[in-house]
Amino acid sequence: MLINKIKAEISEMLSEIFDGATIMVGGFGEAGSPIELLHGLIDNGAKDLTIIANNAGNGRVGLGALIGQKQVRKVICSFARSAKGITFPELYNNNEIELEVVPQGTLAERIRAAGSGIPAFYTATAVGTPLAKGKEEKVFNNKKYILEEALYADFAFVKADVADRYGNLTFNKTARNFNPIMCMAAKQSLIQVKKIIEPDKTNPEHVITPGIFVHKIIKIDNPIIETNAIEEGMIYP
Amino acid sequence: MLINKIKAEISEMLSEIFDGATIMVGGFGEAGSPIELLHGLIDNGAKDLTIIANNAGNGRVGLGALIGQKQVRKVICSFARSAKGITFPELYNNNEIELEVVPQGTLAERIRAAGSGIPAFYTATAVGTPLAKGKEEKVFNNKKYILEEALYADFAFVKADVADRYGNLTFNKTARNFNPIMCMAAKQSLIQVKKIIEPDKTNPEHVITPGIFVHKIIKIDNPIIETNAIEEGMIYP
Amino acid sequence: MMNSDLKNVVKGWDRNTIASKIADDLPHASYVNLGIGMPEIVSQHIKEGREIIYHSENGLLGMGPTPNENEIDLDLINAGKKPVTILPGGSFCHHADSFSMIRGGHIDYCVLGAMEVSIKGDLANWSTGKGIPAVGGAMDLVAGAKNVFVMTQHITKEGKPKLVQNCTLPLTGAGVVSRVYSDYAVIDITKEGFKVIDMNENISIDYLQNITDGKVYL
Amino acid sequence: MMNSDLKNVVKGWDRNTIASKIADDLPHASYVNLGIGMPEIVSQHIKEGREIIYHSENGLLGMGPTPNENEIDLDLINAGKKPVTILPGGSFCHHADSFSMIRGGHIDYCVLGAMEVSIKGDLANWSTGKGIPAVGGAMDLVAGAKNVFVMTQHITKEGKPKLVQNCTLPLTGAGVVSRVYSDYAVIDITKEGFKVIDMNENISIDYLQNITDGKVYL
Repeated sequence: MLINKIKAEISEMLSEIFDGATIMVGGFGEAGSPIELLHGLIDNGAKDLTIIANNAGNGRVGLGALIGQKQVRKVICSFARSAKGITFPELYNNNEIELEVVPQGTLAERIRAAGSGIPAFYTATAVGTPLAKGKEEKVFNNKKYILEEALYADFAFVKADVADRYGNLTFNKTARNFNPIMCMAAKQSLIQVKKIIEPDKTNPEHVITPGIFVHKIIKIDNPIIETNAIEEGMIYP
Repeated sequence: MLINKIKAEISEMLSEIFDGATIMVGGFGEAGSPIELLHGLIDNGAKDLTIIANNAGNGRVGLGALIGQKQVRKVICSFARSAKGITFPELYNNNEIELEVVPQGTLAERIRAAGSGIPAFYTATAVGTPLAKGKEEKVFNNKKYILEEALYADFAFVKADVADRYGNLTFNKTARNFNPIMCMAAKQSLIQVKKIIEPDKTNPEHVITPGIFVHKIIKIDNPIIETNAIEEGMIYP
Repeated sequence: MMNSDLKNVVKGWDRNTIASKIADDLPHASYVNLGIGMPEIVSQHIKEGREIIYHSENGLLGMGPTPNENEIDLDLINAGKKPVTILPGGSFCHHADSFSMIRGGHIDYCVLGAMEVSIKGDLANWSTGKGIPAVGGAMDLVAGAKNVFVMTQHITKEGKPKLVQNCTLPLTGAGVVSRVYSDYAVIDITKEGFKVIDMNENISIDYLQNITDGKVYL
Repeated sequence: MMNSDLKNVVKGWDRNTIASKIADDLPHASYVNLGIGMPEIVSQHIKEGREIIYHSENGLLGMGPTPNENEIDLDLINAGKKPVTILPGGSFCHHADSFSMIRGGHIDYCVLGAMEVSIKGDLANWSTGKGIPAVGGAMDLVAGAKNVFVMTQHITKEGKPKLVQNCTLPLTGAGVVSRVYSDYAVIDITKEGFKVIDMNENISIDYLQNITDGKVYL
């Protein structure tokens, strides 16, 4: 028997999702955003979700669509404002969705910490600002720092470029962004990739996310391009 | 004027070294160990040094030779015992050198923390052991952790495989080890490489250490192989 | 305090003049992060013979100019989510590594916009206190970059000073700003107050004091 | 307590038998770190049809067997600094990423040697309290791996029990061991004591109790 993390159907990818789950969603803007997995989650119907991502979705596609379906209880992100954002602002202004604002670097580091066995760390970011409120403060070398806790997730939704059946991933340019660290932080990371190669074609020096951080893979060779979909007025479902 | 971090002479590489400096030395075993830079440091003669490395040197070559010259006041490492270790045991048994033992993963994480603006973090490693002595303890999710502080350095001595003039580095196989994180943690990182390429030949997807973490580079295309040198009875200087 | 009659009376430097002053202060071989918006034009004013390496928060070091229409790659964008290019010697990394560059003190200069800068170097530039709060990477940049430059209009559209004794808006960072480049002056944050190191040729120090809420000195 | 007359009276399982029992308990597709020394032979006993991925602390995932003499690459070594190979689907990473795999709970099993294991699952395997202290990655492995297996002789060369009520040597970790594989038994660490789940066919439970300092039960 050979290790093979590749699945044929989105429903198999999402078979263990549950109501109330915490889900990390990779991508920065649309680069690296796992739109097909998010649409699968709409079909799946899980609700009361907590989403950890950099943004809060655009239009009615991908994360924007999921939020529009009212499946999301809370968003933890650095930047929930967007020129093309529709669904999050609607719900937020009606107090129908919670928001935790986290500085982008602190967000990245809290995610990496979860994947690296670090329950909390000190940082200078946000010291003296409203985002430091309620956080433990400590001085090292005459400088103030605050304590930030790791951000764990049940699932990570990730879009990569190339995978092998072990789950070794590479990404395309700035579509890398949050994806590798989210794979580390989630109990189960679910990956959509454009291309699948044989393991002996994977160069061990070039792997960005090693298979140990990857649980299920599906090939989506022609994914939706968010910019185009929004321009064309796509609404999912 | 073009950015060019490549130097012609070892003495240029080491021109800012000072007595009492803290120096990180990359490598795990001999893989990735910057032997020529270490020999340059013997020629340079700086003393009272603190060395941060995984090991404490073998034979009378590289780090083993530097320690034998009594230029090192203290070693911070995970494993100072070695079948081929000569100089460290001699000095240690005579109380002529200090040792701080750090678990290997905590060592790596403390180094990365220094490079990432994290003055301290919590870890489960070493909880309940003698190495937790004097360290702050805190409970997260019903589990005990100890606080570990970042390890900073004035210089990092690193051996890489390929560099361009911007300082983008790649490594060969397990010679990667501590080298990339030490480049991040040091005020000045000094790199010996086997090969130098033009920047347009550097694949931006494959860079392991981006140039921002690199300060000076020297080409040593045929470095000493520690195993062979020790077998042949090499003693430096 | 400012006299509202002064609003727009004397025309200050235009954006390109301000950008050019900033560009002149970025040394050869420095690693620089330019904030989204007005600071982006600084890169167009770097003097011949200087090579500057631009960092973008989303894992891009060695960012190049905007691509031609036919070269756009939606997987190659900057922190403002606009298409960019990568220069030879550039590299990609993930978000934690990218912010290690910022938070670990490896970025030499960042240039950001401001709503308010206080005489103590406090910066407010992320929130008016209204609408959906969104911070992005601003707090990381001001906490981590070696030098924080602010590029801003000296007064708001409503004619209020942006350089103030105390910020009234939510802070991005406390005591973080090194230098302010406005349309009327270049000002260092010092213990003694706003130190003017360059001033618009059409105004006097009294004029500058009048549009600044906090002591300015030469 | 042990009766020293019993020393070496009954011959226990040999190393390969112990290794084979461990190998049988490593599920298909698991990520495993084998400690330097005796645990390394476990990889030779994996049942047909199971694929196990081996991790080595020095940034190697997908470690393969020892190379032939003419294939040795001194840049491709394991945590014991011995030449190894890498299998298809393997990858290299730096030390912090490699220990993220360990410390972040991504390694399913680690197999380590022991000087002492206590009835509470405390492990002592890094220091006799004499000589140059050297810990390597042992403390990270026991704190981070999902399951910590110990592979050991049941008694020391001096005839003393290694499974003890309380460790006397400096700990590697407290309450970390899941299961012990000795030459006389396979034992789970439970709240009730040393639970015997497999026992050498040539000994009785009384014999096992006699060479163990702490309650054993079936």
